[in-house]
Amino acid sequence: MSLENLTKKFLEIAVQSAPPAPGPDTPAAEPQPLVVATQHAVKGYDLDVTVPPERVLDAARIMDEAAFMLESITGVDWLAEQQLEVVYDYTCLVSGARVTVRARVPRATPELPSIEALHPGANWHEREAHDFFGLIFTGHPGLIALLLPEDATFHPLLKDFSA
Amino acid sequence: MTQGTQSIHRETFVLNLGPQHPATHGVLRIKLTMDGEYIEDAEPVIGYGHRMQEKMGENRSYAKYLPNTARLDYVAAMFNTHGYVCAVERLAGIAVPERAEFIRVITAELNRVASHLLWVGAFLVDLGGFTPLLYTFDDREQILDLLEATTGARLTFCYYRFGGVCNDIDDDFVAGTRKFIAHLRSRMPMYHAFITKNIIFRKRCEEIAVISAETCRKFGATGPVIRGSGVAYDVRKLEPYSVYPRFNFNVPVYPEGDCMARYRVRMDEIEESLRILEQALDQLPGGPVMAEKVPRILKPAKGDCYFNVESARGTFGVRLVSDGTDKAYRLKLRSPCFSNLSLFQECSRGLLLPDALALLGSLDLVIPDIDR
Amino acid sequence: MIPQEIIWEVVRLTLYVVGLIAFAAFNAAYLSLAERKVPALFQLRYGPKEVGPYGLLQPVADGLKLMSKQLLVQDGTDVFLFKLAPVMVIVPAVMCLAVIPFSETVSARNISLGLLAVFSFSSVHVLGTMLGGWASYNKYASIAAARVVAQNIAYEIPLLLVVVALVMATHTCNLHEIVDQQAGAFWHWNVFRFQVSPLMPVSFLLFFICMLAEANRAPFDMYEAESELVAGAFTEYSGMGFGLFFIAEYANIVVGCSMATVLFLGGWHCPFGLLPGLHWFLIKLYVLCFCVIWVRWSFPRTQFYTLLNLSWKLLIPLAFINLVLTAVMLKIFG
Amino acid sequence: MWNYLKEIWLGTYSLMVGMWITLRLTFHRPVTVQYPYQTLKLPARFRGHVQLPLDANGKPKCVACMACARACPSNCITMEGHKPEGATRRELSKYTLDFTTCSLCGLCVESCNFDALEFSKDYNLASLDKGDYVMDLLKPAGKEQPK
Repeated sequence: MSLENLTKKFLEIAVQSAPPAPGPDTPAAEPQPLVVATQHAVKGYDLDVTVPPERVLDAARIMDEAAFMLESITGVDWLAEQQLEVVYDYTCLVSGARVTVRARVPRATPELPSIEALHPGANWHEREAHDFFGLIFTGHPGLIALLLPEDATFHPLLKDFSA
Repeated sequence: MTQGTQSIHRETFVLNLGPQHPATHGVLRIKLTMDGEYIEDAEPVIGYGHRMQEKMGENRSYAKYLPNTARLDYVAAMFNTHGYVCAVERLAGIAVPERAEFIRVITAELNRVASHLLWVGAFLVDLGGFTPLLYTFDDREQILDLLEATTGARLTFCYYRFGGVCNDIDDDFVAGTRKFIAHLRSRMPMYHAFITKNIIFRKRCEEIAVISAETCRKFGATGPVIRGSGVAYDVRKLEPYSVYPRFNFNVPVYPEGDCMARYRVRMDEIEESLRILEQALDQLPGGPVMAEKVPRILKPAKGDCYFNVESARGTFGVRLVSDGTDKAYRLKLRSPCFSNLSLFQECSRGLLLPDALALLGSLDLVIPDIDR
Repeated sequence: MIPQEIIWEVVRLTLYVVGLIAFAAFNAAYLSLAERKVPALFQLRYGPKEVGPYGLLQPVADGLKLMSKQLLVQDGTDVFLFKLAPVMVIVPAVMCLAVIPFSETVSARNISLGLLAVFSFSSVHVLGTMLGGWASYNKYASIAAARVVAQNIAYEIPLLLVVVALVMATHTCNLHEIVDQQAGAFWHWNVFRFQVSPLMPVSFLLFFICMLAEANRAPFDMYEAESELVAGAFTEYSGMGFGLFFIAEYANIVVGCSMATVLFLGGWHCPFGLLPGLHWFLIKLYVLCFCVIWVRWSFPRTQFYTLLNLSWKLLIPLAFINLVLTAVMLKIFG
Repeated sequence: MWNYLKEIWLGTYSLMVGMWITLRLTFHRPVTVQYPYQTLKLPARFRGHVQLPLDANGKPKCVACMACARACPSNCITMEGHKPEGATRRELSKYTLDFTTCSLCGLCVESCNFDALEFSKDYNLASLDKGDYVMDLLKPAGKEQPK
């Protein structure tokens, strides 16, 4: 599964997800699935895909069909743009190619679908992202605290978190 | 659970394995729902050793966070520092001199051999045999002495710096390593005769807790766990970094996927690492060990990068997002044991308690690496 | 008036019983020291050296420590059974010792059914261990209790089959006579009586393995599997409760090894026929104890179902073959 | 049936080999060091807690430039310097190391340009009171230095 037809598949997601109506309140520009091929040596990954949050499940399906493995889910808190970015790192077990899928979610409503059904490994990663950023993964079987104590209501990795 | 017993009303009870238990190698609790001695469901509860390493990464400068990386997977500490240092170098664009790259590979492979030796001893103790632990620790002690003579520390080395290593290796380190390679090679036949061929060990490990390649891929298990299930995924080969392409070594893969396969992968990896060490010592170039002008306060360019390293337990990945200041904006540490343990719930269903402990031991977990 | 010799007999017996209990306690102490010194030999280290010269007073220190600890009884346990279990484990072991002929003159009671007495007593300690595990209201202990019963049943049968085959050859259950038949040099020992059955050394090995499993030792220590069941049946015991289990374990080893010596290795007879006596019995006993410790520190623990399969599918058929072979050989050679 | 017997024979043979190996290793010399009576020689680069070496005329070479205090990841070094009038360079007046938080990483020793800091070979530091670990490095080391 070479990178070219992966790129084609990702671009298809762009067509299906034509924005219903550019809502007045979408702060940033409509996030098209930017598919950028990057050099592995410089950036550490070969394909950088930006996907609107609701298409995350389709991206995971493409990756699953291409026999990629989910390495990790990273949350990044962009306080300036009031957005939470979720970065999915996939790696191919055969060719060592690496694909990064990014999705941006407004800080006020940090919801995006869970990919636990396709990649059960994401179960713990999503629970950890929920712990640290307050991201809510809809459809996740048990979104309880993983590393923080059960009754923790704070999310430490948010930039505006003060101990 | 045989079909015959389905009809009888079976009462299950919850057994807490840990957090203080001799077989968990650290503070890990597993809530086992047991039916007699068979495990119906095993839910690992982690977080007892959580120190919020990633927040520390954000409020300390790059250089000040360096000692913390050795406290992640302290049994193979070189790999964590190697991953972190290379990620920062990739972002800041620092070139590392040849000799420093070789020294990094040599010390990392020595640490891998030490980590696997510790694992073999601890795995045998989990299965009830106590004597091999003493023999493997005796061999591992020689590595620790070698590394202590060069880096100053025995377990949490803080030896790598951005742009190289902090001090050079001397001749008796090289001579000591060559002597150690010869010594360990002479000990391996004894280990194989004493452990691998032992009928009780083979009965404890063969066809026990088989993990399929698909489960490994689905759960993101890497390292000896996935190589024990038949997938030749090794970061040193697929995404070559540092000077690994210059050495020829092969990646041991066993298709069975049971505890024995994972044990064999690690034993062969010890021999492969010895081969790498030999070649690295032969091709060791001269020259400086530190890049010339590395700024004391490092301010890498804005942007993010990902770097992963083949640690003793799997791929240890560092995703670094920097915003130009001297502190990382976001530092994500992808720990191998985190994903390796996540498949325990799936794979231990229906196992007996001793077999589940053999599976837990064969995953080679270091709990602080999971909790971070 | 009680006749004179009965009084003497009672005095002699009480002295013997006191001596045997001391022997069991002494063995428990110094076998536990051997349990730490001998593996130190295998594992390139020294073993305890601090307490007393070469660590010889270490068992005394351990004993005092155990006695000084308080025996905690959890609430929810069945206190009577909890306290009864250690006693039920140690008493049969000591009673077996009473019947074993240590030498020509040194043996508590020379009863004609000595063999039967030993094996009937030694099956009681299973009940004690199970009671201890069940009564201590701890999940790990109850798993261990269930395991210990299954293990001992599985290994009682081949043990007795081997002994039955032997009794067919010796025509007597009196341990003294069995040893007397093996007088003379070592080729008179039962281990090498090939005219009885060519499988004699194999049956000795079988007896040794079953004795290991009976005493829950070595690769079969299912009931005290540290890495799985924390401390198995005596997780909840502390202080002398644990101490009694400890002494009983070593007493069982001593009983097993001395039975192996009496039945197979010619009791107090010297391998070359000169000056038999108590010392030869003790030498053989402690050589076998060394083997028990040696086996323990060379192998990992078996799984539970492999252990049971080993007995039902391998040891019992082997014991039956040995039995049939002995019958055939006795028929032919008379 | 045949390979069942063969497996039994190979199994018992492997057990015998295992026991022979343990017996053979009894004749090796023990490798353990009896710690209180024998101690190992520490390598030159061993990283004990930090200390201030004295120069020719018995004063620490430190010029109180606070480089090490800034470089320390866990801020264990607190120091004060003063400049006695008539002297060319600054003097140290207080230098305490909080050894409870030190992670022995060596960044302070590397950051010092006057090589006024070095690692001591002091490893047996057991003590009952936590206060002992806030070490005042200016005081001459009371304890004799183990080799």
